[in-house]
Amino acid sequence: MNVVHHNAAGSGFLSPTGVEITFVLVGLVVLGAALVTVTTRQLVHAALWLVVALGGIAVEYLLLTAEFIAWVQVLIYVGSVVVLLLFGLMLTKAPIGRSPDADSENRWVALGVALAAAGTLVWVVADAFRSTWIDVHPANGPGATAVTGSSLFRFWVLPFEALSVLLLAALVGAIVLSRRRPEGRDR
Amino acid sequence: MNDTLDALLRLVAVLVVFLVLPLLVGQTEHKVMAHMQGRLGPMYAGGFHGWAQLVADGVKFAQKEDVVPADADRRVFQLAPAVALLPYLVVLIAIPVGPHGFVGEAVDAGLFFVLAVMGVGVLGSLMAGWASANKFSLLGALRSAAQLMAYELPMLLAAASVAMAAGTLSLPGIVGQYHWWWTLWQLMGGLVFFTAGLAELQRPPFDMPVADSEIIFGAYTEYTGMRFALFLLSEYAGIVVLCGLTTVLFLGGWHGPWAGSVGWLWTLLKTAVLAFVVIWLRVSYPRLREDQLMKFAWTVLIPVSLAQIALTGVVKVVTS
Amino acid sequence: MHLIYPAVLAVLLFSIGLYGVLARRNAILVLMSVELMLNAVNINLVAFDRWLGDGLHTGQALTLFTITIAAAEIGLGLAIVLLVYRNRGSSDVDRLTDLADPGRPLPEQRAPGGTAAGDEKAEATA
Amino acid sequence: MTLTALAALVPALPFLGAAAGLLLGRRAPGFVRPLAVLPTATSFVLAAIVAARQGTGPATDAAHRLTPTGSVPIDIALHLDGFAVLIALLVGLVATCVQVYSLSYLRDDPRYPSYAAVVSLFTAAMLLVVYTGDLMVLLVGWEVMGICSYFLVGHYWETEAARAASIKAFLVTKLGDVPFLIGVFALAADAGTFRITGILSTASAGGLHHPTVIALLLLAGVAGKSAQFPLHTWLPDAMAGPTPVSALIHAATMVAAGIYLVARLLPVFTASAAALAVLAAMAAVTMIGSGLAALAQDDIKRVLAYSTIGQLGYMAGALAVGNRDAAVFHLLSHGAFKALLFLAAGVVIHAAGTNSLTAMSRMGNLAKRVPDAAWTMGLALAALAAVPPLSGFFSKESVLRAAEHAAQGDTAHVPAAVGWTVLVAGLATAVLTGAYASRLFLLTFLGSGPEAPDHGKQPVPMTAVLWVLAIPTVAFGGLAYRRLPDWFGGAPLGPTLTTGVLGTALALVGALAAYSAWRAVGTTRAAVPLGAVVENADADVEPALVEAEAIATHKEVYGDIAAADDPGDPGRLLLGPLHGAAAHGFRLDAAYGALFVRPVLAATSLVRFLDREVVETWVKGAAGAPNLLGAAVRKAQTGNVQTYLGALLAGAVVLAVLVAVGG
Repeated sequence: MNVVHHNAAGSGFLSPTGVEITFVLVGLVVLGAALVTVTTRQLVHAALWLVVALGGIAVEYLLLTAEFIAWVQVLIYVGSVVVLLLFGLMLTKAPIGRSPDADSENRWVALGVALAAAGTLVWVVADAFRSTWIDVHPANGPGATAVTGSSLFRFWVLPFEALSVLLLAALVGAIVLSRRRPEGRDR
Repeated sequence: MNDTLDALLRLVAVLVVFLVLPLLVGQTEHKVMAHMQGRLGPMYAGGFHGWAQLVADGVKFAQKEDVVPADADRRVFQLAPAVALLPYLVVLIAIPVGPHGFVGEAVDAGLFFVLAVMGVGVLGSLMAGWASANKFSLLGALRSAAQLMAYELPMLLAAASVAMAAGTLSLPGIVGQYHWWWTLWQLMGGLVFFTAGLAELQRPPFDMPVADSEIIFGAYTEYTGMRFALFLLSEYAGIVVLCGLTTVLFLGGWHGPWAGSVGWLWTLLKTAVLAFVVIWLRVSYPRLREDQLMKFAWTVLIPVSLAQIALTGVVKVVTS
Repeated sequence: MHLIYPAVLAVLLFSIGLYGVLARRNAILVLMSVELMLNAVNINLVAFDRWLGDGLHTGQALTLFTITIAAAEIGLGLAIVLLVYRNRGSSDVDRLTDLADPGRPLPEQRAPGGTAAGDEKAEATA
Repeated sequence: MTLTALAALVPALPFLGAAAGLLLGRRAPGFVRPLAVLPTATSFVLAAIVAARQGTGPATDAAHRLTPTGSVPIDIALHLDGFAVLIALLVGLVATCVQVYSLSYLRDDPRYPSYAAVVSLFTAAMLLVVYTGDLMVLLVGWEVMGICSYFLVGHYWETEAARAASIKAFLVTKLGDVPFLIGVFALAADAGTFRITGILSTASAGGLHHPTVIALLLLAGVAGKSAQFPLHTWLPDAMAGPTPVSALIHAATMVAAGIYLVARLLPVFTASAAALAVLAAMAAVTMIGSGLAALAQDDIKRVLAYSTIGQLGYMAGALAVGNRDAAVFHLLSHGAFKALLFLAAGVVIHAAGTNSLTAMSRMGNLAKRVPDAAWTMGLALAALAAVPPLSGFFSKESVLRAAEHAAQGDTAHVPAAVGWTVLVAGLATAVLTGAYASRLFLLTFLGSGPEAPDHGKQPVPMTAVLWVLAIPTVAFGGLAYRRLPDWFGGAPLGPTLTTGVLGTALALVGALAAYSAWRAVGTTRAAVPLGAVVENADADVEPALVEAEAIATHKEVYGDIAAADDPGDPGRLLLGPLHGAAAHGFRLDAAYGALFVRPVLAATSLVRFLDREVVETWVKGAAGAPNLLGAAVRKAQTGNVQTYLGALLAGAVVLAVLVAVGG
C-alpha cells in the first residue's frame, strides 16, 4: 500500500493558496462564533459558540503547522475549560432561553472601546506587516511534537517548572475557595 | 489525485467500521447479558438464538415519536446526540489496525489527538442534560462532567507512560515499538487506562450519571427514538474506541503470529476480547456511589498511574 | 501566507473579547470573553513563531504556558464566582459594588423573584 | 593608674552614676541613694589625688583624636594645671556635700531619683569643663550644665515661680551662649585649633585677627553663665529651685564656669584693652548694683543670690585687671563659704517654715532652734564680708591688691582706668557687702517675737555638712595664700596693708551702719504686726516640702517674691528712696520686658494674625478645593468594575494612538 505520511493534518492536502483561503474562511467562522459568544442572550449557547470558536482556532493552529498546540487547544480548552464553564453556568442556575439582562449598561461604552481598539490595532498591524509573509509549507516544521517537546524541555525547563508551581498554587487556591466551612463558623 | 482518492477510500473504510463494529458490540452485549443473567427475552426474535433482536430494536427506535420537551432548548437538545457521537468517529480515523499504514490517517501526535478528541464527547452529555430542562437530566450532566474531569487525568498519565516507553506519540509508531514484555511492564498503566476509559464512557460500574434507578437515565431522560439510539450508539462506539486504544497501547495491536499478513485480525481479536470484558464487567459489578467514584479516581488511579510513569522512566533510563 | 491574516484575526478576536469583558453582566460570560482574548494572543504567538522561526520556539512554548495559565485562571475564577454566587445569590458583575461610594442606588433587580430565589439557593448551599 | 586616666575618671564617675540613676531610678529605688552619693564622693577623692599628683608641676596635657573632622580638629583633650585641679577639688567637695545634704533635704521627694541623677550629671559636666583642654568638649559640658540647671531650677514645677524661673534661666543663658558659640568658632578659625593651649599660644603670639570682637562675643557667654550684668537676672529667680541646687549652682558649678573660662583664656582678653574695659565696667556695675539689690531683698536666698552676683563681679574685676590668680583664689574661697551659706539657709528655712526675712525677724529664738546653722552661717557671712582672718578676707584682698596694682599702671596690657574702676567699685562693694551680710544675720537670727516653730533636731547629714564646709570657710584663705602662687605660677596673693586695712574698715563701716539701722527700726518692727509665718509646724514634713510651700505661698502673703512691705527692715532705712528699685533688681526685668518681650509679643500676635487670617484662608481653600473635586470624582466611583476597566482600556487605546501617531 502506498503510504503517505503527512506531518500535519490538513496542510499536506492543500496548496499555499489553499491554506490561505482555508485560513481566512475558518477565521471568519471563528470571528462569527466569537461574536455570537459575546452577544447572545442565552448563556449556555454562549459557551457552545465558544466551543466553535476555540475549535476553529485549533484548526487555525493546524494550518499554521502548529500541530501539537492544536491538540493541546482541543484537549484543554474544548475538553476542560468549556466543560468547567458549563459546569459553572449550571451551578449558578443559568436559565434556559433568553436572559433579558445578559448585557450590562456598559454595552455602548464597551462597544466604543472595542471598536476603537480594533480600529487602532488593525491599522497598526496592517501598517507594520504590510509586506510580511510566512512560509507554512516546510515539512517537519516547528509544530511537530518532537520539536516542540525538545525545545520545551531543553530551553524552557525552568519556566516550565515555575508553571508547575503556579498550577499547584492555583489548585490549592481553588480548593480553599470552594471548600465549605463547617457549620457554626463564620464564613 | 491519487492521494486524494487514497484518503477518500480510507475515510469510507473508517465510516464503515464505525457503522458496523458498535452494532456488533451491541448485539454481543444483548447475547452475553442474556446468557449470563439467564434472560430469555432477547433469545426469541428471529428464531435462531434471537438473531434479529438488534434489527427489532432498530425498527422500534425508528418508529418512536421524536419528542422534544416544551421547555427545552430545542436546537441544543437536538444537537447533543451528534456531539456525543462524532468524536468517536473522528478518533477511529487515527487508530491503526494493521501494519504498513493500515490506518485511516497516521496523525503525527496521534495519541494526543485521540485523547483530545475523546474529551470533547462529554460536551454531548452536558448539552443534553442542560437542554432537557429536567432536574434529573441536569444532575446527570453535572455528574458526567465531574466524572470526566476526574478520570481524564489518570487516563492521560497512563497514556503518557506508554508514549514515554515508545518514545513517540504516533499510534502506529507505538505499536511498532512494542515488545511482548511491555504488557507486563505497563500493566499498571494499562489497568488504569482501561478503568478510566470505562469511567469516561459511563459504563458500569461507573454509570452513576445515567443510573436509571437513581436519576432515571440522567441526561438521556427526555430522549426518545432515534436520538436516544444515537446516544446508545455513541456508547458502543466508545467501547470500540476504548478497546481498540487499549489494544494498540498496551496489548501490542497487530503483534502476534504472522503479523505481517493477518495483523489486522489480531487487532480486531484483542479488541473483541476487551469488549467482552467490558460487557462482562457490566454484568458482574454493582454500581459505585458518586463519592466512592471520585475517591477511587483521586486516591487510587492517579497515584498508580504516577507510579507507572516513574517505573517507565526508571526502566527507560536504565535500558537506554 | 500573508502574516496579516493571523495578525488581523488575532486583533479582531481580541477586540471581540474586550467587548465581552466590558459588556457582559454574568461573571462566567466575562470569563469566557477573557478566554477569547487569551486565545487571540495565542494566535499571535503561534503566527509570529512561524514567521521568526527561532530555534527556541519561543512562540509555541509561550503559547503552551498561556494555555496552562488560562486553565489555572479559569479554575480559580470559577471558584471565586461560585463563592460569590453562594454568598449573594447572584453572579452579576455590576451588582458587586460594595466598594462604591455608599448611598448610590443599586441597578434594578435582576428579574422578579430572581434574587429571592438566589438567596434561598445561597442559604441552601451555604 | 596614670594621672590622665585618673583625671578622666573624675568626670566619668558622676556621669555613669547619673546614667545608672536614671535607668534604675524607678525599678530599684534602693540603689538610688548610693548611686547619688558614692560616685560623686569617689570622684571628689580622685580629684584630690589628681590634685596631689599634679601638684605644682608643669601642666599635664593628653589628647585623643576620635575622628578627623576635615577642618579644625576636635580632640578629647585633658589639660591639668593648678587652676584645673583645684577647682575640680572644689567642685567635688561642694557636689559631695550637696548630695549628702540632699539625702535628708529631699528625703521623701518622689522625684528624688531623677533629681539626684541630674545633680550628678551637672557635676560631671562641670568637671568636664574644668578638666578639658579642648573648647569643643568644653562647650559640651557647658551646654549640659545649661540643660541640667533648667531641670533642677524647675524641680518644683508645680509652682508658677519655678516654671518661670527654669525657663528664664535656660533662655537667658542661651542668649549668651549664641554669641559665645560664634566667638568660639571665630577663635578656632583664627587659631586653627580648638585646643586651649594652641589658642593661648596663638593669642600670646598676637595671632588673633579680631581679638576685641572675639573677646566681646565670649564675654556674652560668660555674662550669661556667670550671671554678670546685664544677663544676671536669671540667678535671683533661680532661687525657686531647691536650696541644695542653689548651693551647687552658686558655689561651684554653673556660675564658676564662666569665670573659669575667662581665667583659662585670659591672654585672649588681655589682647584687647577694649574687652578688658568692658569687662571692668560690667564687673563694676554688677558689684555695686547687686550689693544694693541684696540690701533690699526679702527672700533669704535672693539675698544670697545677689551676693553671689556681687562676688562674681569681684572675680570678673580681677580678671579685668589681668590677674587670674586672684580671680581663681576668690572663686575657690567663695565657693566654700557660699555653699555653706546656702546649705545653712536651707536649714533655716526648714526651721522657720518661711524664706522671708520679714517673717524671720519677727520670730524669736530661731538661733537656738538651729544653733549649727546660726554659727556656721555667721562665720560664712563674716567671710563674705571679708573679716580677717577668714578666707574671704584673703581672697578679696588679693583682688583689691591686683586692682590697685593695675590702677598704678604696673600691670601690662591693662589700662590704669580699668584698675581704678575695679578698685573703687570693689571698695564700695565692700561697704555694701558688710551692710547686707549684717542685715541678713540680724534679721534672721536676732529676731524677736513669738517662738519659732519647733521641728526638733535638724537631720545629722545636713548639720554635719555645714561644719565640714565651715573648715575651708575659716581656714582656707589664711593657709593657702602663700602656697597658691606656686600652684598658679603667678604673683603673690597676700594682702597688702593699704587695701587690707581699707577694705576691712569699709566692711566694718557697712556692718555698723546696718546694725545701727537695725536698732533704729527695732521698735517699729515690734509694733508692726507680722508678716505671716507659713504654718506648717509638722515635724515630720521634709525640709524640701517646707521650702516648696514657702516659695509657693510667698507671693500670696507678701505680694512679691523679692520684697515685703516692711518698715522694720534696716535695708529700707539705709537705701532710702532706692529701696523699691533695688528690691526689684533696678527693674531690669521690666526694662527687658519693655525692650524685648513686648515687641516680640507684638510680633507674635502679628504673626498669629497673619497665620490665622491670611495663611489659614489659603490652607482652607487648598483643602476645600480638593474636597469639591473629590466630590466630583467620587461620582465616578460606581463600584462597577466594568466601568473602571472600560475607562482604563479607553485610556490605553488613546495612549496607543498617541504613541503610534506621535512616534
